[in-house]
Amino acid sequence: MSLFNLFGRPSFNHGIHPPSNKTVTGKTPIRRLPFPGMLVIPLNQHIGKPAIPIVRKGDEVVRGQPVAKADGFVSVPIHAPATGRIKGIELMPTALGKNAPSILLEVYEGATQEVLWGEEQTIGDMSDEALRQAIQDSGMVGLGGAAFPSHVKLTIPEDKSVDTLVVNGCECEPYLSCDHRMMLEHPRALMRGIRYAMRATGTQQAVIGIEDNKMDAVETLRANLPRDGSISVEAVETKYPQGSEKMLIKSLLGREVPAGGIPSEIGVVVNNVGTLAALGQLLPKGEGLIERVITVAGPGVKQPGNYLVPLGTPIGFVLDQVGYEGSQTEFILGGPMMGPAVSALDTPVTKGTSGLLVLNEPDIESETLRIWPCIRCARCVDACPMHLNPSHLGQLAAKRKYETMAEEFHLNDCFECGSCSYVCPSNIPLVQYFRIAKAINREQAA
Amino acid sequence: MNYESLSFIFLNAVLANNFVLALFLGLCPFLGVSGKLNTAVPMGLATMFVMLVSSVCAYGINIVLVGLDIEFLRLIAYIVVIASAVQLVEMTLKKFSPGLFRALGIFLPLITTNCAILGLALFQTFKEYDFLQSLVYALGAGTGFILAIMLMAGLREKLELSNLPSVTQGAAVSLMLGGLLSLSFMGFAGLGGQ
Amino acid sequence: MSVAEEQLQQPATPAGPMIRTLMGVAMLSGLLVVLTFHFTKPYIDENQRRAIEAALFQVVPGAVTRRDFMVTEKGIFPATEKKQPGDMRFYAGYDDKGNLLGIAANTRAQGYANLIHLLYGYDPVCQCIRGIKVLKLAETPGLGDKIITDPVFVANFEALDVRLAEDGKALANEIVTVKHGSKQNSWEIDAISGATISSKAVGKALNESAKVLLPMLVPHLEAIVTIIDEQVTGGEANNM
Amino acid sequence: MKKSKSQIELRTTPHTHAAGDVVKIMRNVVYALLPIAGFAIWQFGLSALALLITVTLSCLLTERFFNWMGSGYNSLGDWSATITGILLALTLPPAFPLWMGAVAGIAAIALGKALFGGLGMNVLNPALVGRAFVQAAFPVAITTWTPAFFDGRFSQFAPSTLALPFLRPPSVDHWIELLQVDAFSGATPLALYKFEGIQTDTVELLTGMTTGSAGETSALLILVCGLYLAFRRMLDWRIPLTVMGGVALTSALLSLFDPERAPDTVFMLFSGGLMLGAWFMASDMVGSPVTPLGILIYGLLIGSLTVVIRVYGGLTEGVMYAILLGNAATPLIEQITQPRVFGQRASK
Amino acid sequence: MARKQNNTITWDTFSEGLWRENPVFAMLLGMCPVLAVTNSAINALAMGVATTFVLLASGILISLLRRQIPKQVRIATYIVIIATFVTIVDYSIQAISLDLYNALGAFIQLIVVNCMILGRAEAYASKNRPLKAFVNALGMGAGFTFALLCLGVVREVLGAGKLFGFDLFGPQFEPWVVMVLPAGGFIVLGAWLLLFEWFKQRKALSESEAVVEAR
Ligand SMILES: Cc1cc2nc3c(=O)[nH]c(=O)nc-3n(C[C@H](O)[C@H](O)[C@H](O)COP(=O)(O)O)c2cc1C
Ligand SMILES: Cc1cc2nc3c(=O)[nH]c(=O)nc-3n(C[C@H](O)[C@H](O)[C@H](O)COP(=O)(O)O)c2cc1C
Ligand SMILES: Cc1cc2nc3c(=O)[nH]c(=O)nc-3n(C[C@H](O)[C@H](O)[C@H](O)COP(=O)(O)O)c2cc1C
Ligand SMILES: Cc1cc2nc3c(=O)[nH]c(=O)nc-3n(C[C@H](O)[C@H](O)[C@H](O)CO)c2cc1C
Ligand code: SF4
Ligand code: SF4
Ligand code: SF4
Ligand code: SF4
Ligand code: FES
Repeated sequence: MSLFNLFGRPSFNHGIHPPSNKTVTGKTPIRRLPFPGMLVIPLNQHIGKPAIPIVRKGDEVVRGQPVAKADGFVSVPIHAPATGRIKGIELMPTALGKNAPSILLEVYEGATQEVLWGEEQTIGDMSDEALRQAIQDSGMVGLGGAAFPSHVKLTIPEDKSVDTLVVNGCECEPYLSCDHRMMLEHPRALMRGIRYAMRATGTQQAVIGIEDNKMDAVETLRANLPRDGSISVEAVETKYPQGSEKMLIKSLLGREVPAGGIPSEIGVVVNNVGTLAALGQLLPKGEGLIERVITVAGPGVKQPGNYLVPLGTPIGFVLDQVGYEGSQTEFILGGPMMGPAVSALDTPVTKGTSGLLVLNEPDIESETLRIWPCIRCARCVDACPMHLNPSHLGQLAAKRKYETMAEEFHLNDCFECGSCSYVCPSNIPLVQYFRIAKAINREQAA
Repeated sequence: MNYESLSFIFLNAVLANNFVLALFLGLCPFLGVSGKLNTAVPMGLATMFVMLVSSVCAYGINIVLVGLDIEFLRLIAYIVVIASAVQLVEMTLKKFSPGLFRALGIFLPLITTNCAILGLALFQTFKEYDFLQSLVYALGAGTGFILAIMLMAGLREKLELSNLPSVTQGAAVSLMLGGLLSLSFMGFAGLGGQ
Repeated sequence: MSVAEEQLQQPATPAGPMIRTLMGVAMLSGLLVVLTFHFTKPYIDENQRRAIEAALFQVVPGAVTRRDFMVTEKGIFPATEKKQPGDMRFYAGYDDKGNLLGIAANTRAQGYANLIHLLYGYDPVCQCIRGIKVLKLAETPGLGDKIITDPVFVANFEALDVRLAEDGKALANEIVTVKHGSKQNSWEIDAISGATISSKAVGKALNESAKVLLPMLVPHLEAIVTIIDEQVTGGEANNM
Repeated sequence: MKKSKSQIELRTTPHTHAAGDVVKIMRNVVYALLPIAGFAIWQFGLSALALLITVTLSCLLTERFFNWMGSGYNSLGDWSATITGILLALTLPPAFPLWMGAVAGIAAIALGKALFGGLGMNVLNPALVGRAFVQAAFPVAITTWTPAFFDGRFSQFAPSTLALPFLRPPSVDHWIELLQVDAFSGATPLALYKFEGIQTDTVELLTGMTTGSAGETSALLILVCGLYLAFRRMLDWRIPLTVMGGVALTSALLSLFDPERAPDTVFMLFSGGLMLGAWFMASDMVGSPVTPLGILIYGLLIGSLTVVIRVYGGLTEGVMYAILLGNAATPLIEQITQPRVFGQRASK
Repeated sequence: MARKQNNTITWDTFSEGLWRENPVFAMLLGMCPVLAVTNSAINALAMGVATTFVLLASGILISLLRRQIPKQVRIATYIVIIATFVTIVDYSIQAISLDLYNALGAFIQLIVVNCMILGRAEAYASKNRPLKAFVNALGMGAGFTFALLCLGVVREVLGAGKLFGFDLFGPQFEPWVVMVLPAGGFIVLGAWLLLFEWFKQRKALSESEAVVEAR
């Protein structure tokens, strides 16, 4: 561990301190938004193979009923977020900018919208195998952003063993506070979820890591810890990207995930608090994942807060409900550091959407500034949590030396956190360069 | 500091009277082979190596020349003997240490006809250095050459990533860099002078 | 550049013509060089003699002829062709009547850029240095070369005191270079401001040579006060 | 409800950015240099003022000329040429002839910067390239010092200041005599130390009551201005710190191995151009490494070279050459100090 | 290298060394003497003439012997021949003027390793008739001398205020000492190259513009 850890909260080296902008949303309880007239449900809301639709145009579905089934192990089913009629399966815009096949669901206006699917199940009676199957059936994916199918992560291969479950409650992105509210409002569901995950992975201990700007969440969870001491809560330094799993593991356990590797190689599994809380709520009832909490915030939003929305709600609908303003505006799905900007207001909220930001002119002005040559100020080097040399990578990228970047300067270890671009006084779009470089390298290799 | 002490001879040849930057010797490889560090370094090492060989040769031949009183043949003798010695070393190297040969070998023939080598041999004769002094002088001159060519190569690699104006691309910028390096090395002038 | 490489890669071919040509060329070049050497030698010798004498006559004012000597612990001997380790060479300057006017010796010290080589003239009568001549320097033009051109600095050597101490084994006062404008004694050298290093080098060179040469030389000086013909060797001063 | 697409901004991540850009950094460096320049003017009077103006103008005009020759883009707005000009003027003797100052400015920008493609592309510190050039070109003028705080410094120029272009500046000796400044030795504290063995009082060094280059005399003021920049994160505090550490370390080592010539650490730190060099010139990020270990090596190298040149070299002052050599070694240093990538070797 | 065995001597035979294949400005050969001895115009001239002499003499001799010298030992032979003529020059200069000899230092002897001479021997003299080799060597020598003078004149005028030893600007002139120092050598040659490159690019530009206009 670094020397600094002796003096402050546990943390990793480098990283940045952007203003957090969470004070408003972090204090307002989660509220439910009304149902929109139409839901857009992409078949590919997770990493892995898209789900296979099991409904047809004109079918009636009830809330909670599966509408698509998993296509193999690395895939999850999708459940209807509302009672209504299938309008069709069409190509619709998604957060990634590309159009993708999505189920269009017309919501019945007068319906009670009760969940009418699923049977209660007793987790304690299940075999480990059955538990993991139940997790897959719930359609659960990582709600922290990556949307990786949870049952895959929780299935530890025979030849590996995992000793610690790290529960990621950092929420290091500015503006976002949905995890924070989940921890405050559903601590018991979270504890349940943690125990399920521990069982599924066979770990004996779990650590919840929370940034120290959310001490109220730390207190709440500590009050709800089980007696046996298998779960603990640890406050870590508030620093972006503390929530990145590699950084959090380093902060909490002092272990480094090998370059190009995954946490299970060093005996760790990481899950987001939102994911486990949702698991804790859904599994006993045998229900599927049909809604999630998103943070709607940003200077352009009139009523910022955390809202529980059915999956598939177009962001335009959300914005109409909370009200927004501004002429020149940028919409971002997720946080300002890593979330993609979207161009179409009918883009839906999906399982991986953790927030919706509306940034107005004054906030984005700085980005329209001139790009200067790299003045080698070393800020990016001191910011990069992966200890890369973004300055040199950027200069190589400008000269199109993409192969050198990958072969000699570890381009592929960059996880595009954006810390380097954030601090660069020359406004060099480093992350964008690196994305392009990776893409071109991938093309060359193919 | 005693200017015949070994440490003075060494440091003086490395810094204050650097062969390349102060005495203008060995400029062709300095300008020609300094584009990339991974060729500049072996070139530097090979040069130092040949310097040591020729220093020893020159010391030996000079004794013979002086003994026979045919010093007017010095130039011809030096160049011929150094060239053959390098060839010999090269062949021996090829036979007994192919790895080393591959690293340095391609540079050896280039170096034989390089004025830093002959210059070293002549200077050590003019300065009337004894055997050990000559050897240290060669070591210093070689180290100075490596230092200069490495600095140059590093700078030129860095410049590859910058946006040089169209007119400065090519030899001109190398010369200017050489000039700036030479200006910087003037800081060592007078080292040990008092 | 591949010439030498090619040479290396060539197969061993009949050695006959090769050796013949090489021998031929070697003979030819040997002949040319020897011819040149013989043709130019007198001129070169003459040039060198003139250079040495010009320098000598400058630091030993009034001298018109010179003799070369070497001095060891045992005494003064005519200079031989080959330099022996441990002997010190010097030139003696005589007037037209053959009386010794002074002697001159080489010395050097590290200056600002490189070694400064000097010839200095010693006057046995006043036991002082009467003049210096810079033979070779690489100092900064306009700064370090003031040791040649600066009249105030040159004036230091009109009579620089190098008396021997009572026991005759060392200088009574070591020669020192002092900061510009603070010269007080006749054995001090007033430095050039802005070129202190070069000035100090001159002082150091003189001091180091004088303190070794003079204690050996002075006791035997009698032997060479006038020209004795056997001493004439015409030895070449190839050590300049 | 729908917005027309043209109004929606699409950008790549990250969507926020830390406050401050290159221009702001540069402008702040200029602010930090102004007190030092002001002190130089107060100390040395009209000559220093004229020198500052001339050198800065010469840098700006040269920069503009190369703008015009090249891209046509006006780069005066980024303030970097202004910094070069002010810093260069601050490192010159206050009575340096103005025409030589102009030559220094031209050399700084032309040889040090424009040749390599302008801002951020240069390999050596432009201001120091300019100074090294005139140091080698006009060695006498650049070692001619004039007294500080003499009466009438605001009403008269030193005679050398106004020398005609290409002509030798008149000697200032007579002028200094007429000024009747007591105790003016015509030597900087370092020269006094090196050639006379006289060590100037530390308080005098800190407050700038000595002779020397226009802007190098008050160590304290430079320290304060440098710290201002460091705390505003406009310069990398590690560089000045390691440079000073290098000086202290080398002095300490020398006192072990060569006690006769061992310099006094405090004196080494506060005399000559070290403070200005460490805080404002070694710290120019363009010529310094970006890697943490590289910065450490770079700083220590500059610090130790400074002491070695000061103690053993032919010159009284080594900071300029030490920094230039540090700049020259930067690419090599960076090559061997690429950071260890996270997870590259699993830690214990 | 594969020069055609063409025996006609044209203006080009002579002039290519002057400009197009100027050993210094175009081919960057023999850099050490170029930079080292050009701190005054007279040194530059002397060095140029000495090098030209060696170039001519060795060129003729090698051309004469070109059919006799076996391929295997040609480089060794060339070196011996060149070294012979350098020794001759060396002694001749000593005989003419000791001052000049001292000013040029070891660089006269270092003509031996000037790669321009060996290069010409290999690429030209060994493949052409003596007269043609002579004319070409004369051109190369002239080009070399011209380049040395370009440097020597600038460096002496700025660095000492003189030209061929004659005071140009009177005693009040302040010389730019840097010009006669090593750094000045690099910078002046760099500046000449920049200037030539600039002219070349301007010419290329105006030519391409002319082509556009002609259309
Ligand atoms: C730069 C970066 C920052 C991240 N920040 C967070 C975070 O603050 N909270 C979080 O839960 N996951 C964060 N993640 C995702 C985690 O690395 C990890 O994928 C997640 O915690 C796993 O939990 P899940 O599968 O339940 O989503 C971040 C990832 C990256 C690359
Ligand atoms: C380019 C340059 C050339 C110099 N040349 C000489 C020189 O030839 N001789 C010398 O003694 N000092 C030379 N110096 C050193 C300085 O002038 C040094 O400060 C001076 O010798 C100190 O003496 P002072 O105390 O009398 O000024 C040179 C300095 C520079 C920058
Ligand atoms: C005397 C002193 C001054 C400092 N000044 C700065 C400064 O100006 N800028 C800066 O980035 N860090 C400065 N620091 C260090 C920071 O407080 C901090 O430790 C460092 O930036 C690491 O931050 P991180 O843990 O977020 O990566 C200073 C430290 C000390 C001891
Ligand atoms: C902290 C800091 C220090 C600087 N120091 C110098 C300097 O010493 N010399 C200089 O020419 N420019 C300096 N600059 C300005 C700028 O970086 C410089 O002109 C670039 O080298 C031009 O590419 C400095 C800028 C900053 C921010
Ligand atoms: S990047 Fe987003 S999902 Fe990841 S930890 Fe930060 S806030 Fe959470
Ligand atoms: S985007 Fe990549 S290079 Fe930049 S700070 Fe993050 S990991 Fe480092
Ligand atoms: S932060 Fe920007 S300007 Fe600074 S070193 Fe990195 S890329 Fe260069
Ligand atoms: S021998 Fe090779 S390296 Fe040397 S000058 Fe000739 S071409 Fe250049
Ligand atoms: S190396 Fe000196 S001339 Fe080629």
